[in-house]
Amino acid sequence: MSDAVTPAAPQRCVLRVRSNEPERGCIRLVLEAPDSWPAAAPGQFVMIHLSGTGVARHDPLLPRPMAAFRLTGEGSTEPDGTRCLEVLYKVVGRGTALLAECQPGDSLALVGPLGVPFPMPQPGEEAVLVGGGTGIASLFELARTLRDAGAPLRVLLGARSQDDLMALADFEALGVPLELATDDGSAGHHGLVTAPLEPWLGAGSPLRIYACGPTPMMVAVAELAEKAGHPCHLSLENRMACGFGICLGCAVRSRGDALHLVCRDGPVFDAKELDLGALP
Amino acid sequence: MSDAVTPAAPQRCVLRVRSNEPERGCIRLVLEAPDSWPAAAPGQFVMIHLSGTGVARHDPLLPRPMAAFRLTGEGSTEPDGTRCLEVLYKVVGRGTALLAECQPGDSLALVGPLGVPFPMPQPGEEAVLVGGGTGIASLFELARTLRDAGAPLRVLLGARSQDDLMALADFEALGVPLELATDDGSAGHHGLVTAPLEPWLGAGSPLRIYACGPTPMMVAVAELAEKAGHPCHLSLENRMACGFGICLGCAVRSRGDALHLVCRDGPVFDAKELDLGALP
Amino acid sequence: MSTTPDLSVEFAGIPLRNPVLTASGTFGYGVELEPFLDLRRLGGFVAKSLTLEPRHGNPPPRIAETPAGMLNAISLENVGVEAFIEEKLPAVPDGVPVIASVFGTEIELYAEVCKRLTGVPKVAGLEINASCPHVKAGGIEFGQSPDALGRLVRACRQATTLPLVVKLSPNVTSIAEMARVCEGEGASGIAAINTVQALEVDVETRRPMLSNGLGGLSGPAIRPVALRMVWQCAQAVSIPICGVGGISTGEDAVAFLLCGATAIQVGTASYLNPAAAGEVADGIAAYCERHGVASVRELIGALEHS
Amino acid sequence: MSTTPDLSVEFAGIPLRNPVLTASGTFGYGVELEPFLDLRRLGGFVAKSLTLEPRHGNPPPRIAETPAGMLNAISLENVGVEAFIEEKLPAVPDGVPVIASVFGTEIELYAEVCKRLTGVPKVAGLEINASCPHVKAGGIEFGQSPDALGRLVRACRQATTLPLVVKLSPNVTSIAEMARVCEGEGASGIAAINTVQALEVDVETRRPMLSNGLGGLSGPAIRPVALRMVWQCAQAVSIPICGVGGISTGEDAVAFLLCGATAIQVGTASYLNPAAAGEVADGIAAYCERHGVASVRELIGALEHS
Ligand SMILES: Cc1cc2nc3c(=O)[nH]c(=O)nc-3n(C[C@H](O)[C@H](O)[C@H](O)COP(=O)(O)OP(=O)(O)OC[C@H]3O[C@@H](n4cnc5c(N)ncnc54)[C@H](O)[C@@H]3O)c2cc1C
Ligand SMILES: Cc1cc2nc3c(=O)[nH]c(=O)nc-3n(C[C@H](O)[C@H](O)[C@H](O)COP(=O)(O)OP(=O)(O)OC[C@H]3O[C@@H](n4cnc5c(N)ncnc54)[C@H](O)[C@@H]3O)c2cc1C
Ligand SMILES: Cc1cc2nc3c(=O)[nH]c(=O)nc-3n(C[C@H](O)[C@H](O)[C@H](O)COP(=O)(O)O)c2cc1C
Ligand SMILES: Cc1cc2nc3c(=O)[nH]c(=O)nc-3n(C[C@H](O)[C@H](O)[C@H](O)COP(=O)(O)O)c2cc1C
Ligand code: FES
Ligand code: FES
Repeated sequence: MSDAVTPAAPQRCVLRVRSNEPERGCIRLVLEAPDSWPAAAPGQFVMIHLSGTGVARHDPLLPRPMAAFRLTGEGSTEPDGTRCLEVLYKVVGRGTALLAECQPGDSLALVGPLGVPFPMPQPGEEAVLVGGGTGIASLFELARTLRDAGAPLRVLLGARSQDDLMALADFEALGVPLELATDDGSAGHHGLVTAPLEPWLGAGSPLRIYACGPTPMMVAVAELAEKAGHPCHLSLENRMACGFGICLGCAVRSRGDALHLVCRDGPVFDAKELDLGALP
Repeated sequence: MSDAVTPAAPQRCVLRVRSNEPERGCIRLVLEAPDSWPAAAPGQFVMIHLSGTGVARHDPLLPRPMAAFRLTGEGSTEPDGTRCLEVLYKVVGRGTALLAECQPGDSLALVGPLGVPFPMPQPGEEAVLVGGGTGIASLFELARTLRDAGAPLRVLLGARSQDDLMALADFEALGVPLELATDDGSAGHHGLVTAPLEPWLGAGSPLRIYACGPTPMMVAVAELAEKAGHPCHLSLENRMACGFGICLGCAVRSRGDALHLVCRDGPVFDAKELDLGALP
Repeated sequence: MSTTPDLSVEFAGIPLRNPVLTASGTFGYGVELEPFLDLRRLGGFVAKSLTLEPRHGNPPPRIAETPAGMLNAISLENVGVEAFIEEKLPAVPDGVPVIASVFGTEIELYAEVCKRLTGVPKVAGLEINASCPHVKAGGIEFGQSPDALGRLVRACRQATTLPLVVKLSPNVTSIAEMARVCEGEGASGIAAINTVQALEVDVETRRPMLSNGLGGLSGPAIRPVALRMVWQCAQAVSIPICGVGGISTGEDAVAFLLCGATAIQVGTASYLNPAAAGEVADGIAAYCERHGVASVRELIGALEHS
Repeated sequence: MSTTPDLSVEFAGIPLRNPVLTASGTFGYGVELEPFLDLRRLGGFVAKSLTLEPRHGNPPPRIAETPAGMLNAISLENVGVEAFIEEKLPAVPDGVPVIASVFGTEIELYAEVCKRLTGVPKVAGLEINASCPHVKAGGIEFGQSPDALGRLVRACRQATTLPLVVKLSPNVTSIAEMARVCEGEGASGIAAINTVQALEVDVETRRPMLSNGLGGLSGPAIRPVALRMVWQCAQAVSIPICGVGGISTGEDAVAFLLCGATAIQVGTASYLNPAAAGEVADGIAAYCERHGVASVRELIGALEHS
């Protein structure tokens, strides 16, 4: 494998909700995607507008960014083979609580796919994917793409407890090497996901680290990776208003004190570019 | 019959939507009413809040007033005998368009029953109910109550065309004397609903007129009734913010230049009290 | 585990059971809400603004909906101060502090109403409505000119011994300056904000939605503006502040307390939910319990800001 | 039956295909929206405010959601006037009038930027941002003091021959007075309004939602306030007015035209729907067709009001 996929041009589209059911660690939103809806590259996201598509409501006003978890369809997991976009989310505030109220048959306006995808590993590198919390959703397409390409990878997932481990069954179904860590020890290592990461870092073989999750976790992963001299890519989850580079609301500071837009220059960044101490 | 029913104290309650289906001239919203939900007296209304009952949305902000069309249940028309509040409405703007998007299983917050009901006819008086447009909904409970009491009544309903005649089947099922008028002549008299009214006014027997509908129709009815010397009650449909007398938003001017609140002193008024020229 | 939090505060010298009052003009004369809400769950209530003589207000339409807000131009319709004292006050349950709101088209008329209300049982304080944005002669000038506001507060201060709260208009360049004027003239407290002057148009009829043309914007839409102004007043003066504007939950109320308000008022929210003010009080208590706050007074001005 | 309505207007001497511009700071430098919207469907676009030197703006968080609105404190981050001319302008399609927005922390810096932009191809006019509410030194003073505003407009007027639009702050007691000052100093037009100064608090962390503390409120929540201010400006001056604030549909835009605006700007709505400005233009056309309006110019100031 080598370079990143060239991402498709983003679109605005109204998608029908097929299902929106709670499962382990998250709610799985399945949206029926028209054929024109572009496939997202690993690490890309969509903006989901929460105010319906019929009569406009102005509250809540802003759309919410969500990783494009997976596009099914061509080789779909849906029983009837419909092309579907899946999004996995946790209820953390008002917007996600409203999303959870959506019923099959409702329509949602989406803009996407957006953002710069994960760069692929260089030949000879092993990919190590480290996910925590809702960040797990951003890593699945990367894992699937690498697996399909036969590239070496391993996946480490962390959460508060085993009930919080979103997408676990999906990763298991991929059949990739998988290690877990939970704060309460209910699944895998007892403690932070950095614990199972450390042994690999020093193993000597060239690695490329990909991390998405809570800021403290990403900072810890980035620091370990830097110390061990492995390239490391972080996918950030900032508050966003637009998602496509016009509000400048999602800026993060780089080490050279420049500002980058998470939605346009990211969400995936080389950890070395970022001022880790200034992440929100 | 003599005096009006003493209205029940209003409540705020969350009701489940059982169905919300378009039919001739309107949409019929059927809400499951808990046993504690008070029966409305003829002419009373409810305030329906449109922003859901889960996560609060602030847009649209204000509830909408709607006649309590009918409470089924004890002797219900619902197949399973559930106690249900029915509301019949037309989509005229944003609020009613959002109401039309409600699905079975959704919940709506209601305040009611509110307002002063229709006074009953005096012994010896025949009731003449004149309804137009959405005003038809406000008259059904009055017709039913009078029919059940064996009181003499006749009902005149007007609309643009026969497809706009809401609640027609309900009135027909009551088996009361019914005359229709449509602007396009597609049902009943060709023209205004005042045309079939006029012959009765001069017939010599004591009448009591009840009207609800567009302002020009009510003004015309009130003027005819006054000329013929019959008491006349109008049910007004003003914009409202609260529905229970605290915002003073729904004021109308009386002939003596006093102001009355439609929600608290009405919606039913003696036509003689109102400054008909100042109705909104 | 946690004991019940202490919600009591003292606002402008008036002891309140909890920081939740109702906003003038949005709670009638206190009794209309009885079927829905026991007034004794609240800190107190502010009555509809009173003038010396009864007032009729504007012809309909007087209200319109806007995104997350509403416009009104009721224009201070009220029963007049005499009828309030004779007919409305007796119905208010005992033990509920009443703050009477005072309005006039001239300074002398304000002072007259203040005098008349002084010593009347149940009236715990006065709120000077210096800020009604849609009365053509009157409030707007007092509320928008520091000089006129100063003269108004001085006259009212001399007319009464009751706690004197001044309710400010948001339609000014610097609300802090207006608050300082009030403090300088001996006001006991500030209420901020009244409605924001606004206009809504019906494009089908090409007319304003309100008969009056302009109206006052209230509701959640203005909450962040009210919060900013309360914070600015709190930085500017040391008399207590009552926060008003778009409050509909306990969390909304807590935000105002953190910004420096000692008490808050629930307005428009009562229209959508007649029990709103009671639910706001419950919500503040729940917040305190969740965060281990023993007394709501710990929250006042506790915003952390670099 | 009906012929296609004529949507063209002339604003501040700039001929526009239709009255729809995009608001400064909400449309990037014009090219970011290309996947969603052909710029040639619009009357033109107003670019992000430019300063003489590039500016970084505030640390995150810079935005927060409010009821029917949002807060921002981007603090005028921009590439600087040189980079705009060299790197951004060339990418704008031909035939789309560009209005460059100008900002500075001192009057001389504003004038410098105006000079630099004069004569640059594609730049059809300048908009002076006299109204950024969250830059500590700068905009707020110019926009809130008639004297300072007068001096600013005079200096800019002398620095350029281009049409000069002044964008006003809503955070003032009388926007009509500010508009008159601009007209007196030779401004070609007024844009109203910029964001309303506001504050939002996270009660869980007890901190403001924005790193900057205060921010500017935009979106549908402020539309009725913007509409009132446009109407007041239109009553006060005879130079043309561009309405800004919460516009997201053709009907919203028509309301501003009726209140006296010659053109309008779409801001926050583009964040939710990148094609919003195009849809607003289509919506105006549809309104005109539905109401038999041959030229959109018939709507300007056509509000019926007793
Ligand atoms: C590129 C990207 C991809 C994402 N993918 C996913 C995903 O696949 N699944 C998922 O569950 N979540 C994902 N998120 C996070 C998701 O956007 C937020 O959880 C959501 O916006 C919160 O909205 P809310 O209204 O429920 O919370 P709010 O009420 O807005 O906020 C609740 C809390 O969440 C914080 N918050 C608000 N917005 C964000 C945000 N964008 N990111 C993180 N915290 C936020 C607030 O500061 C607050 O503490 C992603 C974010 C980004 C930027
Ligand atoms: C006591 C009472 C009982 C009512 N009963 C019924 C009923 O049983 N069925 C029914 O369909 N309607 C009824 N109405 C009318 C109903 O309340 C309005 O149609 C509704 O509020 C319009 O809301 P909207 O958001 O769809 O329209 P908006 O967008 O608010 O307005 C659309 C148009 O309707 C007008 N309008 C707004 N509010 C009202 C109002 N309250 N009454 C009349 N016109 C209004 C507006 O001026 C505008 O022209 C009743 C009104 C009252 C006061
Ligand atoms: C219909 C209505 C009538 C009002 N009447 C008065 C009044 O008489 N006196 C007054 O000081 N404020 C009056 N107000 C303003 C409110 O007290 C309050 O300051 C404002 O509505 C903001 O608070 P809210 O957003 O919670 O409603 C009125 C507000 C509304 C909506
Ligand atoms: C994120 C953001 C950035 C903005 N940046 C600028 C700016 O650089 N210059 C300016 O004059 N106005 C700026 N504005 C204000 C808008 O141009 C507009 O006046 C305001 O948002 C109201 O319009 P709206 O409600 O349609 O967004 C900005 C607004 C937002 C939301
Ligand atoms: S979210 Fe708007 S620029 Fe990134
Ligand atoms: S609707 Fe509020 S007083 Fe009648």
